[in-house]
Amino acid sequence: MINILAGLVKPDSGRIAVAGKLLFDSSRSIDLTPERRRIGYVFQEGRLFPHLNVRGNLIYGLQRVPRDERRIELEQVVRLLGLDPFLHRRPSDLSGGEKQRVALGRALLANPHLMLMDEPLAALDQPRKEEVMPFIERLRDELTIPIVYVSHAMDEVVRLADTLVLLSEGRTVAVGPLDELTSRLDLRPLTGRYEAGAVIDATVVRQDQAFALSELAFSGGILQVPHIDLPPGSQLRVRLRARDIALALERPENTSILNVFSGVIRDMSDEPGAQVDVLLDVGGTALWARVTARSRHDLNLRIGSRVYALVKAVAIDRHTLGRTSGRRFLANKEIY
Amino acid sequence: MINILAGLVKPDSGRIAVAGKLLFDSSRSIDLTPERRRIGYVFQEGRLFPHLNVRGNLIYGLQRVPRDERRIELEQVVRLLGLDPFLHRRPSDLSGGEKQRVALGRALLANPHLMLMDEPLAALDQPRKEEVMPFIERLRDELTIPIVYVSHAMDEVVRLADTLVLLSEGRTVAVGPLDELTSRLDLRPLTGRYEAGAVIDATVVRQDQAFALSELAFSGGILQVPHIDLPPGSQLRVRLRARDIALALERPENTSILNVFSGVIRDMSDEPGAQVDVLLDVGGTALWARVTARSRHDLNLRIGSRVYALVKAVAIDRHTLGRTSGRRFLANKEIY
Amino acid sequence: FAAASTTNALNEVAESYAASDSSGQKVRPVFAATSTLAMQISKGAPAHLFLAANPAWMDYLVERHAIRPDSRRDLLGNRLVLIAPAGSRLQIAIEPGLPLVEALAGGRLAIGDPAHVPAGIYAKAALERLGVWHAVAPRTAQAANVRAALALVDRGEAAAGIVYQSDVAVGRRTRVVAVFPASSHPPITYQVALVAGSNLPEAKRFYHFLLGPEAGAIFRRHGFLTLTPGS
Amino acid sequence: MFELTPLEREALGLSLRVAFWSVLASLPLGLVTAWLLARCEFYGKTLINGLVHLPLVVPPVVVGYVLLLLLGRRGPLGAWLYETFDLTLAFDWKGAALAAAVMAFPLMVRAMRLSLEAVDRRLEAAARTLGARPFGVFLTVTLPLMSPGILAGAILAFARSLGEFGATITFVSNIPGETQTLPLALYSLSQTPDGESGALRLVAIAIVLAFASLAASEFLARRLRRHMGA
Amino acid sequence: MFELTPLEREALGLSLRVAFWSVLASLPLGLVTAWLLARCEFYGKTLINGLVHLPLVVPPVVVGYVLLLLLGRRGPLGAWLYETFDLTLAFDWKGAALAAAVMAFPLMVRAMRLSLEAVDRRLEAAARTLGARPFGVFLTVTLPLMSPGILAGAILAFARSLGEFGATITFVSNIPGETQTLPLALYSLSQTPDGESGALRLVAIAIVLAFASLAASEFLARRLRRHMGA
Ligand SMILES: Nc1ncnc2c1ncn2[C@@H]1O[C@H](COP(=O)(O)OP(=O)(O)OP(=O)(O)O)[C@@H](O)[C@H]1O
Ligand SMILES: Nc1ncnc2c1ncn2[C@@H]1O[C@H](COP(=O)(O)OP(=O)(O)OP(=O)(O)O)[C@@H](O)[C@H]1O
Ligand SMILES: [Mg+2]
Ligand SMILES: [Mg+2]
Repeated sequence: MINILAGLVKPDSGRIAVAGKLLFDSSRSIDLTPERRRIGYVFQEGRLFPHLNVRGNLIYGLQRVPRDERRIELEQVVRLLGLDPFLHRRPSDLSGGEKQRVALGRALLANPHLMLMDEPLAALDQPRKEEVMPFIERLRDELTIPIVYVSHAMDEVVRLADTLVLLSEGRTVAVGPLDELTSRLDLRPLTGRYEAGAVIDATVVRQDQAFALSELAFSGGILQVPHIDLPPGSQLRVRLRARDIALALERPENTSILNVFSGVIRDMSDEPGAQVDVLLDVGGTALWARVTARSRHDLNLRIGSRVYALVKAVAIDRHTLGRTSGRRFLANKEIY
Repeated sequence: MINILAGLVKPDSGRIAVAGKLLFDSSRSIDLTPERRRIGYVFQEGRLFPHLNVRGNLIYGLQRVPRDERRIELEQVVRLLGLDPFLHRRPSDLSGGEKQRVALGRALLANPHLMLMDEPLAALDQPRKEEVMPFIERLRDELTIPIVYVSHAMDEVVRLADTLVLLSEGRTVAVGPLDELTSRLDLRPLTGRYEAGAVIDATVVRQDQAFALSELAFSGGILQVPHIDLPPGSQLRVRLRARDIALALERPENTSILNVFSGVIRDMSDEPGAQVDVLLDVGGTALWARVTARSRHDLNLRIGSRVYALVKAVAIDRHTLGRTSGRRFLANKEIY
Repeated sequence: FAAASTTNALNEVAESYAASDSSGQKVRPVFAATSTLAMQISKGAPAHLFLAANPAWMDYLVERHAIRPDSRRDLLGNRLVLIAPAGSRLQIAIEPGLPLVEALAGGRLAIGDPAHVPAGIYAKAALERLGVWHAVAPRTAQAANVRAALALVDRGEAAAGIVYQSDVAVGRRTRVVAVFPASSHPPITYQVALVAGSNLPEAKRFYHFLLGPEAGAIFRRHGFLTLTPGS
Repeated sequence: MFELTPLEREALGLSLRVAFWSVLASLPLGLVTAWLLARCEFYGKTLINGLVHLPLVVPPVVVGYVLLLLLGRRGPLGAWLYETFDLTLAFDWKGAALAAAVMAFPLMVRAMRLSLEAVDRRLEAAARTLGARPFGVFLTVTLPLMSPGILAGAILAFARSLGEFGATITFVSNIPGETQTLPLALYSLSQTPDGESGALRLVAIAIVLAFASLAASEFLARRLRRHMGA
Repeated sequence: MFELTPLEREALGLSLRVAFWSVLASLPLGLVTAWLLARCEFYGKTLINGLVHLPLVVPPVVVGYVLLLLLGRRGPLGAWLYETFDLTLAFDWKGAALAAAVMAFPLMVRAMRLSLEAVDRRLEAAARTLGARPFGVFLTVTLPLMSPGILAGAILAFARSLGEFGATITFVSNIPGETQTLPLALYSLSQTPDGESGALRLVAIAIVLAFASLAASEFLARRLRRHMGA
C-alpha cells in the first residue's frame, strides 16, 4: 500500500495526488517514477546503504535536490536527530535505533513534500523504540512536512498522529481525527480493546515543584500528572486509557487518586463478558472508562447518570503523552 | 551466555552441570560436545532447516535419540503445538509464529533433559507473541522438562517463570522465586519501573456466570477478576502491577472498584520524583501500590499505616495471569 | 604414433594394410605433433611404431633408448612450397636473395614455429640458405603447426606462407607460387622406427608394409616423396 | 538429416564418459578443498589456494606435461600406481578424465567455496544441539544447503572438461576410441587437408552439447531452489 | 640469481599487457551481460546464456579459428573494422587480448551475475525514493554493492587470460614481441627437444605470477569487505 504511494509498486487503477501534484492516474496514464515523486520513505528495515558511512547515507538524497530547492540542510538534520557522534561510522556499526534515526535523516534530507514511515519502530525492541520515538516527534513538531505513519501499534499512533486512517484487509474502514476515531465504539475491534481510551487536548497551566507534578487544564477540569518538562501554556495531548479510569457515584475521600472529574454517561458498550466500556462527557470532553458488568449493576449505571471519573495520576506516563502538532500528522493503523 | 550452556561457545573457566550430569568443568577439562549435552535450544531466530519440511525439521532431533530413550513422540508434539495443518509445508511458507512453534517442537523432540529458550518471542510482533505464548505455557505445564527462558520482556517472564535469575552486564544480580524478586525494591531498576508489581498465588474458588467474573482466593482475601476458564480449585498466579493499585484511608463506597483489601504499609520507596512505590502486607501477601508523592503527603502515609488497597478488576487481564507450574520454570531477565 | 601431417595418408595405408593382412589385425594410428608424441614415447607410451616428421626428435629418442636405433629408416620426403591466397598477385621465383619482404608488401609470411614445427624449421633453413631469413624473420607469423599456417594464408590473413607440398594438395583458396628447390634446404625426411620394448610381430609386419611399394604409392598420391629404397 | 559417423559417436561417447567421471571423481576432493579454504584458518592456506588456481593460469599443455612427468608409467607416482594397483593413467581414458579434472578443478572449487561460505553456520549449530555429530551435520545440513553451489560447480567443471584439449593431448595423447575426445578428434580433423567439413560437424556437436548441459543445469538449479523453498 | 632473459621479459610484459587489457575491455560488456542474465526476463535468454558459456565448452583452438573467420582481414567483421577504423586484430597484441577476453568471458560473467543476484533490490528501491534515477542507482548503489563480485570476476578473468594459449596462437599466431605471450613462449620451448630448462623457468614465472595475482585479489577482497562493513 505504502509502496504504491512511493511509486515502487504500480497499482492496477486509481489516482494518487500529493500537495496538489498528481503522481499517478491510471485513467490518464500518469505514473511518476519514484525519484520524481519527492516522497521521503522511511522503511521498516532501515535500508541504509552498507557501502556508505552515515554521512554518505544522509547526503545521498540531498545531493540530488537542486540547490535552490533545499529547505532542509545536513547540519539541521544532524542536530535534530543527534547524529553527530556517528557521522563517520558505517551502518553495520550502529545499533538498531541509531540506524532508524539515520534512515529518518536520510529521507528528510531528500527534501520530500511528504514523508512515508512504514512501521519505522517495528523492528526495534522497547528500549530502542523509546529512543527513536522522541526524534520522530521532533520531526513532526519542528518541520512542516506532512507525514504518513503506518503502524500496527496503537500506542505509537496515538502518540504521533492527528488524523487516523484505519485500514483493514486492504480497505479503508474509517478516516478522521485521532480522538474521534479512538472514541468510537464501533471501531473498538480495530483500535484495540486493551489500548482503548480517549485522547484529550490539554494545556500546561502550572508546575508543582514540591511533588513533581504538572497541572494540565482541559475542558473538564485540571488533570494532575507526573512532571512534564514543558513551559506553562504548552499544548499537549493526553491519552487516558479506559482501563485506567474507574467510576464512583460520590466523590471519594482520602484516596491516592488525585484526579476526580464529574461527568455524565453518554454511552455504554453492550458486549458480552465481564467488561463494560462507558463513554463519559466531562465538561465537553469525551472520556472512556472501563468497569465490570457487576459494577454497572451494583452502581446502577445508565445513560444520563451523573458519575465521578477517577483517574490515577501515576497511570498517565510517557507512553500516553504526546505534544500536539496542528493536524499535520496522518497515521494509518492497519489490521490484518 | 545461553550459548555456553548449549556448548556452542566455550567459556574460559567454570562448571556447568544439568540434572546431576557434568557438562563442562574447566578445572577437570570436561567439555561435552553440544550433541551429547541433550539440551534443547529454541533460538531467537527459529533457525529451522530451510531444506526440510516441517516434519523433517521436527524429526531431525528425534531420529538421533535411541528408541528406548524417547519419552516424547512426534504425535504428542504435533498435538501439543497444533502443528498438524502445516506438517508438509516448508519453513519459508510459515508465518513467524508458526515457525517458532515448529522450533519449539523440534527442540522438544530431541528429548532434552533441559530446554533453553533464547528470547523465542523477541522476533515476533504482539499478535504473534500472543499466539505462541500459550504453547510455551502448555509445554511448561504438560511436560516435565525444566526450561531456562531468557528474555528482556518482564511480561513474558512473569507469565512463565517460577524462579528468576536476574543478569546485568554479564553478572548474576539475584536468584530467587519470581514473586520475591519482583517485590524487592532494590531490584526495581532491573525488574522495571513501569512493569513493577507483585505476583500473588491464588486459587479459583467460584465462577460468577452472571457477571462473567471469577473469584480467586489468596491470603489477603478474595480477588474478583474477569472470567478465567479454569475449574474451581485451580492454582494460578496473578500479577498485580503497582500502577494499577490505588490506596485509600477508608473503604470507598459506591465505586466501580471491586477489589478492596485492607493492609499495612511495610515499606516505601524513597526516590525523587512524582511517584512513590508502597509495599503493603495484605493478610500475609506482599502487594505493591504506586501513588504520587502528593498523595503520600495528603494521606500522611507512613510505614505501619493501615490502608485500603484498591484494585480494579478490569486491570487484571490475560497479560498478567499465568498458571503456576510447580517451580519447574526458570527464567532469566537480562539487562544491558 | 605418427606425425599429424601424415594423417590422411597413413589412415589410408592402414586401411590397405588391414585389407591385405590375413590376420585381420588392425593398426591404430595415433596422430599428434611430433614433439608431443616423442615426449610421450620417452615417458613410456604404449606405442609400437613412430613416424616422425622431424629427425631431431628421433635423435632425442635414440639418446633416451626409447626406440630401436637399427630400425630407424628414412620413409618419406616432402617439398616446401611458397603459397599465397588464391586472389593475390604475388609472383616470385625462389632464388638466393629473393625480394620476399617486398613481395609481402607489408603482409606477413605464415610459417610453422621454427622452434619446433618441422615445416617451420625447414622453412627457416631454406630462407637462411637463400640469405633472406634475417630480413624476413620479423615479418613471419609463426603457427603452432603447418595446418594453422595454411589456414592463415587460406583466410588471406597472411600474404604468403611456406608449407609442405602435401598440405596444399586440396587448398582451394590457396595457390602455389613456387616450389622450393630441394637444394635450398636440408632434405625433408619423415623417419620411421620401432619403439624399444615393442616385440609385437604385427608391429614389425606393419613396419615393413610401410616401407613397401603399396604404402609408397599411397604416400605419393598424398603429395609425399618416398625415400625408401624399395620404391 | 544429421547422423553421427562412428568416429563422431565414439568421440562423443568418450567425451561424455571422460567429463562425467572427471566431475564425479573430483567432487569429493573439491568439497574437501572448498571446506579447507572456506572454513579453516591454517598456515599455508594461500599456498593451497594458489595450487588450486594454478591450472587456470598455466597453459594446459604444461599441465599435461607435468601430469605426464608425474603419472606416466615411468613417473614417480605413475610407477607406484602401476605396481600397487595395476593402474595406468597415461594413454588411457582415465588419464583423460584426470587431465580434465585437474583443469576444471579451480572452477569447481570456486563455486563450492562460495556456496559453502553462504551457508548459515547458525543452522549447523542448531543441528548440533539437536544431537547431530559434526559429520552428520555436514551431511544433513551443510551439504543440502550448499547443493546449488555444488551443482553449479559440477556443471561448470563438466563443461570445462568437455572442452579440455591441451592437457589431454599432452598427457594421454590422441588415441581413437581410448583418449580421442571430441576436441582431440576435432584437432585431428583440422590437421588434415580436407577435414574442414568434418571439423565443423564436430563443432556443431560440441555446441549442442554445451547448450544441453546448460539447459540441464538451469533446470536442476530451479528445481533445487524450489526444493530449498527460496 | 634469477634474472630474466630479454625473451622472458618481453613475454612476461606482453602477457601482463594482454591480460590487463582483455579484462578491462570485457568488464563493461561483462556487466551488461550479467545484468541481462540476472535481472531481465526475455525470449532467448537461454541462448545468450549458452553463447556466453560456449568458450568454456568448445576447445580454445576452435574459438581461435572462429575469431579468425570473423575478425580476420577477410572476415565480415574484420574487414569492416579494417576499413572503418584501420584496425587489424590478427597478428596484433590487441587480437591476443581479444582472444583472451573471449575465453575468460564466461568466468567473468558468472562471478558478476552471482554478485548481482545477491544485491538487495530493496536498497535500490530506497535509492529511487531518494531521488536517484535508475542509472544513478546503478552507479551509486548496485555497482558498489556488487564490487566484490566484480573484483572476483576480474581476477579470475585475469588469471585465465594469463594462461590462454589455444585461441591465441590460432587467432594471432606466435610473433615474438607482438603476440608471444608467456604460454606461447612456453609452448614453443616445451616442444623443442632441448628446451626443457627454459620451459621450466617460464613455468616458474607463470606460477609466481599466479600467486601474485591471487594474493592481490585476496588483499583487495579483504579491503573491499572491510569497506562494505561486513
Ligand atoms: N497492487 C495491489 N493491489 C491489491 N493488493 C495488493 C497489492 N499489492 C499488494 N497487495 C496485498 O497487500 C498485502 C500486503 O501489503 P503490504 O506490503 O502493505 O503489507 P503490510 O500491511 O505493510 O505488512 P506489514 O505491516 O507486516 O509490513 C499483500 O499480501 C498483497 O496481497
Ligand atoms: N565467554 C564469554 N565470557 C564473557 N562474556 C562473553 C562471553 N561470550 C560473550 N560474552 C559477552 O556477552 C555479550 C552478549 O552475549 P549474549 O549473546 O548472551 O547477548 P544477549 O544478552 O543474549 O543479547 P540479546 O538478548 O540481544 O540476544 C557479548 O557482547 C559479549 O561481550
Ligand atoms: Mg508494511
Ligand atoms: Mg540472546
